[in-house]
Amino acid sequence: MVPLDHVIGLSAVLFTIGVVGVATRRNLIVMLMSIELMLNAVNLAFIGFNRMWPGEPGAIALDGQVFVLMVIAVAAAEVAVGLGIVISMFRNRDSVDVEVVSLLRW
Amino acid sequence: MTVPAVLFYAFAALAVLSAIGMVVQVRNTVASAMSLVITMVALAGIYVLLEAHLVAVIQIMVYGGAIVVLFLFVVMLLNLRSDDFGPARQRLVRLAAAAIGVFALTWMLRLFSGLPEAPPLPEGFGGYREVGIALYTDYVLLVEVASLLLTAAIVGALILAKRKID
Amino acid sequence: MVNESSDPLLRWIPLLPLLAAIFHGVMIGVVRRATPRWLVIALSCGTVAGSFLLSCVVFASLAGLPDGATLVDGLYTWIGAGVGELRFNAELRFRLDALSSVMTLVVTGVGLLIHVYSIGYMDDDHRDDKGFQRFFCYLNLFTFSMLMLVLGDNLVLMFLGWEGVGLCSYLLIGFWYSDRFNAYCGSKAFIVNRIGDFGFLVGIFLLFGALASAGAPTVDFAEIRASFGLISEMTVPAPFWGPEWRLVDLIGLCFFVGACGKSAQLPLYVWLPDAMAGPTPVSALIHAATMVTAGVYMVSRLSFLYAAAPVASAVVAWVGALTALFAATIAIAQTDIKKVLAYSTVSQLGYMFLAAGCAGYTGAVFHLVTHAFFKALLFLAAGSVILAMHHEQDIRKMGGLRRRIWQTHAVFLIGVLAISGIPPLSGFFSKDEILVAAWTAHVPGHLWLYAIGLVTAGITSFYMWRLYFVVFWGESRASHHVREQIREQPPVVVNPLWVLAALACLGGAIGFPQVYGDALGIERSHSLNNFLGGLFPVVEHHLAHSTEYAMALAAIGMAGAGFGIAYLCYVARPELPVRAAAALKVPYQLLLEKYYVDELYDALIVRPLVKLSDVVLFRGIDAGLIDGVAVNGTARGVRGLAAHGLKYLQSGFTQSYVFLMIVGAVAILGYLLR
Amino acid sequence: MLIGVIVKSLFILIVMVAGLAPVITWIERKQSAVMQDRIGANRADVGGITLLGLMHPLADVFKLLSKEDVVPTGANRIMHLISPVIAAVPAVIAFAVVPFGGVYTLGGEEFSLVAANPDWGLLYIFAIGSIAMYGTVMAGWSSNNNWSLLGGLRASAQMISYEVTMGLSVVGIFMVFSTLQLQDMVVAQDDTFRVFGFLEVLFGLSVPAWLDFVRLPAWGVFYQPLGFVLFLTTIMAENKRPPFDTPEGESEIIAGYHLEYSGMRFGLFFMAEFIEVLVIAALMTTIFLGGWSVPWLTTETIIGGIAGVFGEGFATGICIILHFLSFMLKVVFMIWLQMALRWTLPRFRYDQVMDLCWKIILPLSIANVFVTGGIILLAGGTS
Repeated sequence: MVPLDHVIGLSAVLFTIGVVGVATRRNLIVMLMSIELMLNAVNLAFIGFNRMWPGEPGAIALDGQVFVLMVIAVAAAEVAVGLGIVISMFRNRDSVDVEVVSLLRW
Repeated sequence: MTVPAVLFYAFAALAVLSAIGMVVQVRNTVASAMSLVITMVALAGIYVLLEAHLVAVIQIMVYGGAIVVLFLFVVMLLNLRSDDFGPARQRLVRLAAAAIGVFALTWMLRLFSGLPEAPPLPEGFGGYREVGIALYTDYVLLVEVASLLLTAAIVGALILAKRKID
Repeated sequence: MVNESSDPLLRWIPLLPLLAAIFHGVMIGVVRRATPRWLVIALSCGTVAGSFLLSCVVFASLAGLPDGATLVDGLYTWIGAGVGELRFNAELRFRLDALSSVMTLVVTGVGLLIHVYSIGYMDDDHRDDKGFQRFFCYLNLFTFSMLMLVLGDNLVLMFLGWEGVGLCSYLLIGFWYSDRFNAYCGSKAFIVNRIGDFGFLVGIFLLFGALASAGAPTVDFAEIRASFGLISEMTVPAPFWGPEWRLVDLIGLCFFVGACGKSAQLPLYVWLPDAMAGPTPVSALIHAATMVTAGVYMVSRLSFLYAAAPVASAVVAWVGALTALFAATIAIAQTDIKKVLAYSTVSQLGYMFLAAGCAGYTGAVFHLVTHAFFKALLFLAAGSVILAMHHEQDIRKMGGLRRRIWQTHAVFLIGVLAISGIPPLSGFFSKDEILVAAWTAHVPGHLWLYAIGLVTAGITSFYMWRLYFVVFWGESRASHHVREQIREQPPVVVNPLWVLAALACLGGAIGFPQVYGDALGIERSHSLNNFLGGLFPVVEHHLAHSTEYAMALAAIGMAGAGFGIAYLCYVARPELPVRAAAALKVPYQLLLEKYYVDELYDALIVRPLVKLSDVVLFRGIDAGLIDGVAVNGTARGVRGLAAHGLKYLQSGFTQSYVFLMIVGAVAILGYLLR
Repeated sequence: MLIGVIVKSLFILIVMVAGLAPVITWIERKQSAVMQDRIGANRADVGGITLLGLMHPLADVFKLLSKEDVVPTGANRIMHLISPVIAAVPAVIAFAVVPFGGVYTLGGEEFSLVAANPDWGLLYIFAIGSIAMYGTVMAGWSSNNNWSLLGGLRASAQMISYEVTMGLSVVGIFMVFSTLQLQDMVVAQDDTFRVFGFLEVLFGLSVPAWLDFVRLPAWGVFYQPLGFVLFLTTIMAENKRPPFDTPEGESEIIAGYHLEYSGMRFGLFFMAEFIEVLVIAALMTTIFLGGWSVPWLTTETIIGGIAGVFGEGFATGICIILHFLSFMLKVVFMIWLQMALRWTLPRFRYDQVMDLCWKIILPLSIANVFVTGGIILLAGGTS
């Protein structure tokens, strides 16, 4: 059977990679992608835990999977708006480098 | 080592490698996007192994098919050239991030070892029928809220990205 | 319970003046249009007259009842709270027994006369009707409150009346509020009364608390009297005064503080002289006849309590006596006609408390009644003198009015005779009764009390005659222009004076002492004593007729001495007082400045209090601590923190924000999964 | 179980992909020629035999193999090389789910002629479709050529939009057959229904007995006529077939994303396209035209009839052949339909394609869902 603790471990690894991606890369699009990756890691954890507690035959518990669907919906919304921002940023600054948009500071 | 376990490790390795590829890929963003797609597909494979069939398909269709294509669309539209890793100061941030990453990695792995073995599966666990029923009976409010969210996102994206026609 | 029969008429006695007051109030406040003068007069005087008639009717029916019976008229439960042991219910119920019927008669009787008098008095200086109506509204309100105080069946109603009269006195003293000094005097009267009322309240609470702890929580006088035995032995641990105080003494003292405030006794008398700032009818009604006597009524109403509290009674007696002497001495040197009468009132009240303290409650009430008559008479006469002299109150500018306003002169003379205690008039009998009570009292040092009483009687007659001679005899010292103007007042002013004069003369009859009664063959001559006898604890004192006669002669002697000296100084040798004043420079100045009591209070209490509240409370705590440290301090602190610390977090670089987020997340995760 | 799957997939690869796909190139040329009143390609011959031009596909293959494989400079080599494969492979593996035979019990052991029958069958097709999209997108981007970039952009936009409407238009079918598995759908379509039955069901009128005779095969197209039209349009658009082939619109952007491709990799793209045509035909038949079911003859009647005379085994064999033949006939018909559509309709302008998708097909498919839902509720449970 699929070793569940490794599943959660994998999700942790992916999440950390996502975090590192967001922290290090300066290209906004790659940061968005890393965030997508983090969301996917979370989805994996959800599915893993749901597989761990599927509920009795009578009452199947699918909370994890429903939640994953919701996360996907949210992720889609987030990407749509995120890329909207990227486009408008590119239009104003001709670059997607995060360092360029540092006007809002003390 | 049963077939699913082997498959799982294969997919896991693929996912991790492509994830790292995405993050490390500096020269061109489309390559990052491609590696992201590979991660998505790998994860979809793992979902199938974890008996979440509907979610796997949706993962491919939505994440793989739509979201990453959106990324590609934007990248191609904006015709971006590559960007470098930034000045030395960035190195500090990167190092710190890497350190945190490694620390979190080991620590979480240690924490989550020793989870119970997966219990037997109730019939029809991850199929589209049960998930559909769950979606539209217990979580119908969630679905409505999600639809509301998506509409808002569409409007938002439209306004943000629309060229100012004045 | 003592037998009582209900009489629905009782409620109308206080209700009538209230209705008139409400009508006036509505017309002034809400409708805001001036009502015709005749309607105002008709309403206010009519209602008080109605109350007076009702009082007489009720007095007659009470007299008919067997001894000790009372008339009761309960409307509804005013305050009903709790049940069983912890209940507190104050019924809105009127009770008419001998004492309260006498008081109602005095209040409504004298009140009616003063109402009539004030129609004339207030007429000239209030062309616009609103001031006129406002004055009568307050007067009616005052009459209502006084009747509530007197007819109230329980302590709470009495307190309601107590406060009502305090309020009305404030309103009426400060009637001409446009003049700042009047407003100041009004508020001074109100504040000093409030201090007294505080004592009164504490007394009520203590009494109720004691009764409740003894298992009979009640505020009704009858019930208190019935279950008084339960608490008479209770004691209160006195912190550093040695042995424990008897609770009853403490309650008596608290009530007496209330009485001092209201009836202007020694520590709290300062407001009465300044109360003269109000119109004269007000001084007559409130500060001579009715309100100031509330204290005496209260003490006599709670006579069973004071009888069982020797210490409290002693204090009452001594304070009364000292006040009498003290006020009398000040009155000697006063130059304002109303001030002299004010101090004389304080002094006479001192007498009443002296009697009450010596368990001569009937004497106190008798003197209260007679005093109401001749003091109201004196004030109203002074009022007509002032009117005649066009609002001139300084007696040094008066003189020689005998010929010009002979009616006022005659009436004033009767008043002076009564107050100085010349035999046939009422003053002599009531004052004599008090001196007898002082002589036979069980209070420690009662002989000294008698001596003070006697001396004060002498001083009283001296300053009254001085006033009389200075104002009416000799040449008129008024300015030429004023001198022509002096004319007698219209009948509406003078007639009530004649009525009062008659009352002052015949007042003595209602309390004709038994000792003379026997001599003249009238067996139950002291009708007042017989009437009130049942209410008060009877103190057995057997006095040989000879001593009584001797004391009477002594009193007459002192009165005559006072007359003689006054005649000598102000008629025979007018320069004598001037030389005396020059010779005794310091004491004269002391008297003139009223022993600097006001300045003393000002220095000791008012100024430090103001300074305390300003410097310590306001600047120190409010501005300094709360505003300074707490409010502005925190604001400055937050601004500082933000400027020097938090600002640098907003670096503008997304990377640093992400980094902080990660650190935060890891920290939380670390904490959660530790 | 594994052997069965291998046999079936080999069968699909050989018959369907290797066999039929090249023929489709011929069909297209021939049919378009006939439609345009010309003879079409018939020159290629092997030793004189031209077989009406059937040799041409073979000739094409050899031609493309011999062509030089050019990779433009500055292009992203790896992506440029991989993209045709990513475009072609999904088309091929889409057949796994298509049933080309019924469910038979032979010697006590039951087997169904479909390579794989996961319970989310049809969704598999959509998933594969969205992966195929990357082939075109990568091709467009990696060939370092503006026109191909534009072609790639258009392709991705078009495919994303049509993926949505493709999903929605087929929901009607899901509701009617209340399953996603294609094999179950075909089994459900394998009988007939009374035409005038709907009067009885919807309006509660009593239908005279003799009218029962008029029956139609219970095919998806009769249940979901609108669904059939919508699904056909969306899936052709998804496949970038001519009416919607703006991505490689010759007139505007030359050859679109596969501009810089030559030789066998260009062949791969073409082969992918034609396999897609086949997939579309197979899908349409399975969902709407009753798949392998013979029109008025259900499996039981066939096996029952023949088994009585020649025995069970033989009967099932005959039945399998019959089913496979009916399936192939329908597929050919659908191919013909697509070719006809291709050569009659002019190419849509790019914005028209988008409008058609979002403003016409989407509302229609949603309406279709509601109407179907209403009818199902009225009919009281799935019929």
